[in-house]
Amino acid sequence: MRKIAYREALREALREEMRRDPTVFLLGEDIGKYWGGAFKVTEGLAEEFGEERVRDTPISESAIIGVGVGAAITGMRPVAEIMFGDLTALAMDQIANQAAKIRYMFGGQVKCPLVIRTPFGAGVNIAAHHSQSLEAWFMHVPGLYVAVPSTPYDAKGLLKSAIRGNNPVIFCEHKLLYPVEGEVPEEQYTVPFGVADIKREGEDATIVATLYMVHKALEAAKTLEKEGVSVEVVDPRTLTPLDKQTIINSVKKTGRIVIVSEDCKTAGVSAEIAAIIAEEAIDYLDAPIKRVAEPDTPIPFSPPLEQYVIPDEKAIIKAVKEVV
Amino acid sequence: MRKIAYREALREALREEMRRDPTVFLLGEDIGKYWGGAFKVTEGLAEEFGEERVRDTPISESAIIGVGVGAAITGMRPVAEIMFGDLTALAMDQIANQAAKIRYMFGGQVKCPLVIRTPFGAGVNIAAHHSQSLEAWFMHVPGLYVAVPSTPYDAKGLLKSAIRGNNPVIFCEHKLLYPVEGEVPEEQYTVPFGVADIKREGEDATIVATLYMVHKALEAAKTLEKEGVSVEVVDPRTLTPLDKQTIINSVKKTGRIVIVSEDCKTAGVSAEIAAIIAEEAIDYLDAPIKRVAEPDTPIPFSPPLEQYVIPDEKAIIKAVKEVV
Amino acid sequence: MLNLAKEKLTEMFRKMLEIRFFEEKVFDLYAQNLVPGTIHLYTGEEAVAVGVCAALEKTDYVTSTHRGHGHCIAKGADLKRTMAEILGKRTGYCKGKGGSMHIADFSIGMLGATAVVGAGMPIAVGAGLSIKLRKTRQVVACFFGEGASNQGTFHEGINMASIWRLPVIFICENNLYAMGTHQSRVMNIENIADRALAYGIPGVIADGNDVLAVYEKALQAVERARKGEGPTLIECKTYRHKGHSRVDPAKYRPKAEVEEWLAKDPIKRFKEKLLQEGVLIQVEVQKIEREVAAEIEEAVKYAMESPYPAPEEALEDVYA
Amino acid sequence: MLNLAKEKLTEMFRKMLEIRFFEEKVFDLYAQNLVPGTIHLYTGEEAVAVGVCAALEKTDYVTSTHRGHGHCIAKGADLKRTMAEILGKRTGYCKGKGGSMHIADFSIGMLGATAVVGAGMPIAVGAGLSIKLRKTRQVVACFFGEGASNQGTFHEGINMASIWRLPVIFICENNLYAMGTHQSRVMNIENIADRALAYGIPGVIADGNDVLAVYEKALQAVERARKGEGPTLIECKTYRHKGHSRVDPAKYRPKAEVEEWLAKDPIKRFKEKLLQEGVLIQVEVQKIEREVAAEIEEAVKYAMESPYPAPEEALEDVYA
Ligand SMILES: Cc1ncc(C[n+]2csc(CCOP(=O)(O)OP(=O)(O)O)c2C)c(N)n1
Ligand SMILES: Cc1ncc(C[n+]2csc(CCOP(=O)(O)OP(=O)(O)O)c2C)c(N)n1
Ligand SMILES: [Mg+2]
Ligand SMILES: [Mg+2]
Repeated sequence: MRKIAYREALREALREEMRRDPTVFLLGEDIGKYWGGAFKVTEGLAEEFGEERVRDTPISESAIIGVGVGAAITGMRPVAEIMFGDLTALAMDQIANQAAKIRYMFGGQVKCPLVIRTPFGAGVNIAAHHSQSLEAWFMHVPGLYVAVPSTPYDAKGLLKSAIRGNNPVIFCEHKLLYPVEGEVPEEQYTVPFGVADIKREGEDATIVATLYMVHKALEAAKTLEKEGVSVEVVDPRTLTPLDKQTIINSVKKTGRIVIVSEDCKTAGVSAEIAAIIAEEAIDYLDAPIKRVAEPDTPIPFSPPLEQYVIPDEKAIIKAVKEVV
Repeated sequence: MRKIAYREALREALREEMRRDPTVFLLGEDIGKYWGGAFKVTEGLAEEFGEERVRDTPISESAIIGVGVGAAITGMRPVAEIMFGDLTALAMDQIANQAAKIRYMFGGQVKCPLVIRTPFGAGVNIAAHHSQSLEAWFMHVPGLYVAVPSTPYDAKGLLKSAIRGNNPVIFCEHKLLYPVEGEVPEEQYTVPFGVADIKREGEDATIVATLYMVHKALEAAKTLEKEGVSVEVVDPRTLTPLDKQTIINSVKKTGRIVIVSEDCKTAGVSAEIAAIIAEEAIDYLDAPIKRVAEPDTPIPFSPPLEQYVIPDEKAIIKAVKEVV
Repeated sequence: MLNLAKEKLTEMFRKMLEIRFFEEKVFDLYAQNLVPGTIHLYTGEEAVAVGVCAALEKTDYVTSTHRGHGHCIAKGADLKRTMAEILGKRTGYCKGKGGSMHIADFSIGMLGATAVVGAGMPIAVGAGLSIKLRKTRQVVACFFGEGASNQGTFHEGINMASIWRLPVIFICENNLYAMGTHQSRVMNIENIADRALAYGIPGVIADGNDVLAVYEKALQAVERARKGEGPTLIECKTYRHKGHSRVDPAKYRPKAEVEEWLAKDPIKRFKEKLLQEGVLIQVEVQKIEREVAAEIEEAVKYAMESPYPAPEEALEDVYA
Repeated sequence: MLNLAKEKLTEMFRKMLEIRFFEEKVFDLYAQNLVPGTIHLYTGEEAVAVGVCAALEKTDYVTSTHRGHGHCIAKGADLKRTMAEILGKRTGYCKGKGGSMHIADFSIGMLGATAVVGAGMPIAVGAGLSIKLRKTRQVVACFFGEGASNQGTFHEGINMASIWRLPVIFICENNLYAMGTHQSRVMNIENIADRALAYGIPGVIADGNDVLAVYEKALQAVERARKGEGPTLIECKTYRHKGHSRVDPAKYRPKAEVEEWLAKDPIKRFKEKLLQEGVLIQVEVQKIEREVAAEIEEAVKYAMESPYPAPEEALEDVYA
């Protein structure tokens, strides 16, 4: 099968959906023909669809999302880009109080099919304001869906589902994934929300990982295999809805779980997954649950500091060894 | 000992600290002499300290916090009030990206002693935009402290510690607690951060609860006692720093834990506490961990709906019975 | 403006009365402890919502605020379902999930009220963008208070509407106070309308207690919007008769000021004008008043007799 | 303005050169892959930071942005520690935790740069409030781009500074672009200075490539601020010589426009003026240029030779 980069897979999803449905449009800072998006995801789309549908905005994150909400509840399917995930903090009211709650507050009268694309993640030395992973904030907001694709295939399929769906979605991308290539079929497809993907089967321990951490988990699994430890890697692909069953089934099989997540450990993604296991599958466990995550610090700038805080293969291997 | 309301305890803390330290000042919407704060916490303080130090602001939540940051890093000790906890979403960048990170980003050059007081919690039928409990968002932000006082005594002592401390604090109050009375000594005292309080001792199960849920947990414990179940109620008092040891020690003793938190269940406060136990104290458990929290919905307006989503004594009793 | 059709003028008068009587009833019910939560009454500001909505068509949109009952009624919402929502009933517009601060009726273009001050502004702009992209001739009227004009969303929202020439009419209901805070204490300018200069759009001032004055300005703005010439900011100078919410006695307002404004009661003024100019005669006015009072009674009865939602309904409507 | 003391003028010239040479060196180092992350050079805008900071005293404050090297240097930051920070070294101002977008030096009133566009504005206002409450005679200069003027924080921040008459000078560095976005595409007005009207404060325009013009406007604003008369918004029209960041070739800018602005190079202009007016003679200029170049070399050497922080230091400085 042909291989394309994550960035291109996203662009294909946008292009296909824009061709299919005239109500789909994009808005965000510098996503248009003068720049093509800070990470070039939208490159070429303004040329094809025009500046009305690939709409550059002022630097006004809160209004970008608010405008998305207003358009979504009046018949459009906006895809908003927030240039860096850290900047969702500026739009948190529009995301969590307006987009997520508008259907509920109004008793189900309206749907809000707004997709918010944004890149999270550290690793390129751009420090505390451009490197966070904030998925957990959004998991805590009922009314939102949260997608966390780790491969080009998932990125394309999930983005298409997000755009076609009828709910607001925080579509979390990862800076380091944009150039990563993977198999993506030529023919159209979608990936459903709420269905985890077992990225690697194994017997001795389960690793649940998301986004860039899936790749580190897979590397760790390879290394561990050589040492005789067989690891299953489960990628939830969406955090809301979360496919608990696939995770629990894996734990039933392996009796061990390590949760790997790039966000700060406390009250992060890994906490929720750990809590689910502790509530619903504790009897299958043969060892404590382990979380591998960033320590509770902002992301530092200098390369040795930044590398120190990002969970790596070594940390994952160490955690797995502690439980098997 | 004399009894005063939670609201008055907070006011006393503010008054004592403002008398003690001229750098302490208050800012927020309608906190001054024309209103005294939406929940009347600051009533009378403008009269004593003047409008310069009890400063009414425009409706500009983001700037209220930003101004607090700017004042805090230049020698003042601002106490900002955000009228409703839900509205912290408007100031999330200033809270999480600026206040929390400014010390770290600048390599420890500066401290940011900013206290942000805000009421969370449901129960007074003011619907989805005025009723949330969002403590978990802030637990996930390194650089912030998070206080969650459940009694007038703790409220006063923790607020004084918050103001004297050198870090930004989200000081979470609860709407239903304001009129609740409790013993508060006449003489000055502080309550340290990071020290849990065992609000009731017991042998058979541990309940960890915060804010208004502490009171519901205590009621549940009383009822359970009559049925022969002895429950220990641990109140962490601050979520960051979190006194893990006291919680773990209690679990060592009882072998059972129910975590009660008013926020939405997924990725909430109870998830983190459950994860800590699952990582560090799983061997002491004789039953699965239980979380009692709000379901993953916005807070509805109508009384029967709202009462349905708020965790109540019955739900706590049911959870305890499931584990003992 | 009195050369408008009698029908139109009568309808405007009737709507103003509906709002007034409705709000007085809500106040009564509140005093009897029958309204859960809080309420923000529109009494005294009727000319604004009615003047603006009279310039709109049914398919046009409005966005509303915590003080939203008047916007709903003026846009044509059903009184029964509005009252039922305020009482938290199953038959309310939002099945009891929204309450006083969150009423919407998408069937009449009422896109709903947000209780986060200022948060409706970018949402209105988004509806305007949607109109432009869908190429309909709709317009959006976005209501907000003078207090809201200090929020970042005001700035970001109006700027976007301006650069994209969107069909949005920004209606600032300047009632001088945001809770207990007088305008002069939170902004260094006299007229919110002047803020329009920062976005390169027209800013106009209307006597917010004169329904025809509001109507006239709104109509001009609507025409401009429909022609694709972009947004207008209209500041309506008005006053709320009651406190900010619930039990607020509004002691922060000087007595003379209150009296001055009560004397400018928009309904009294409009009624007098209609009578003076012979548009309506006294018996017609009385008939309308009786009819509206009866309508409101009916709405109250409907709302009171309606059931509460079943508790488990709390779990519905989170996702589509 | 040339009646300023020679010493002052020379110092301004020297600072501008420091910034220029510093940035050119950063660009070189970046090209050699020695600068981690991204960079936003100040080249071309030197007259703004230097003109403003020349009007400040050491105890005054500045707040800065992602494009902050120039603000640091103009306010008197140590070149060595600034360069070391940009290279991520232990000896940098922030021990390597901040990098190019987050440099601060509290000892000289440089309150630091935020990389969230516009976020520094309320922080500057808070510093202004602190000055007022502590009753010192300090002022704050708050730098931000024209792109940032569309953020809600601009609106909320300036409004608060105005109502409280705080000693804050808002310096809009209007370099016409925010990344690839020309001002005309994101606002419907010509001059950011006009936005001052929305807050009831003076808004003035300065030629941002003329250091003395900037200095003059800044000095007036500083005087006003020190007298307790409140904030001023100064828009400095300028241009960045390079792309927005890193490898941006800035193809979105018309060639003629770039050339026009390069011809208005603030350093060239100031140098010519100083020579023409006989403030400096050629050999003096050359001496300064040599000295500054040597200083920068020294800074680079210092930074290059400095150690990286130990990895575990990442865990320090989270809490005080
Ligand atoms: C963002 C936000 N801040 C504060 C509040 C609390 N609050 C509710 S209404 C109100 C005053 C609003 O004033 P204005 O915009 O003038 O509208 P008015 O009530 O006068 O109609 C405030 C402060 C809120 N709901 N949302
Ligand atoms: C809130 C926010 N939005 C977007 C970005 C990404 N970004 C960084 S610099 C920049 C352009 C800023 O333009 P301007 O304010 O004019 O400053 P200039 O770069 O021209 O000096 C953008 C969009 C950011 N860092 N913060
Ligand atoms: Mg008002
Ligand atoms: Mg710019």
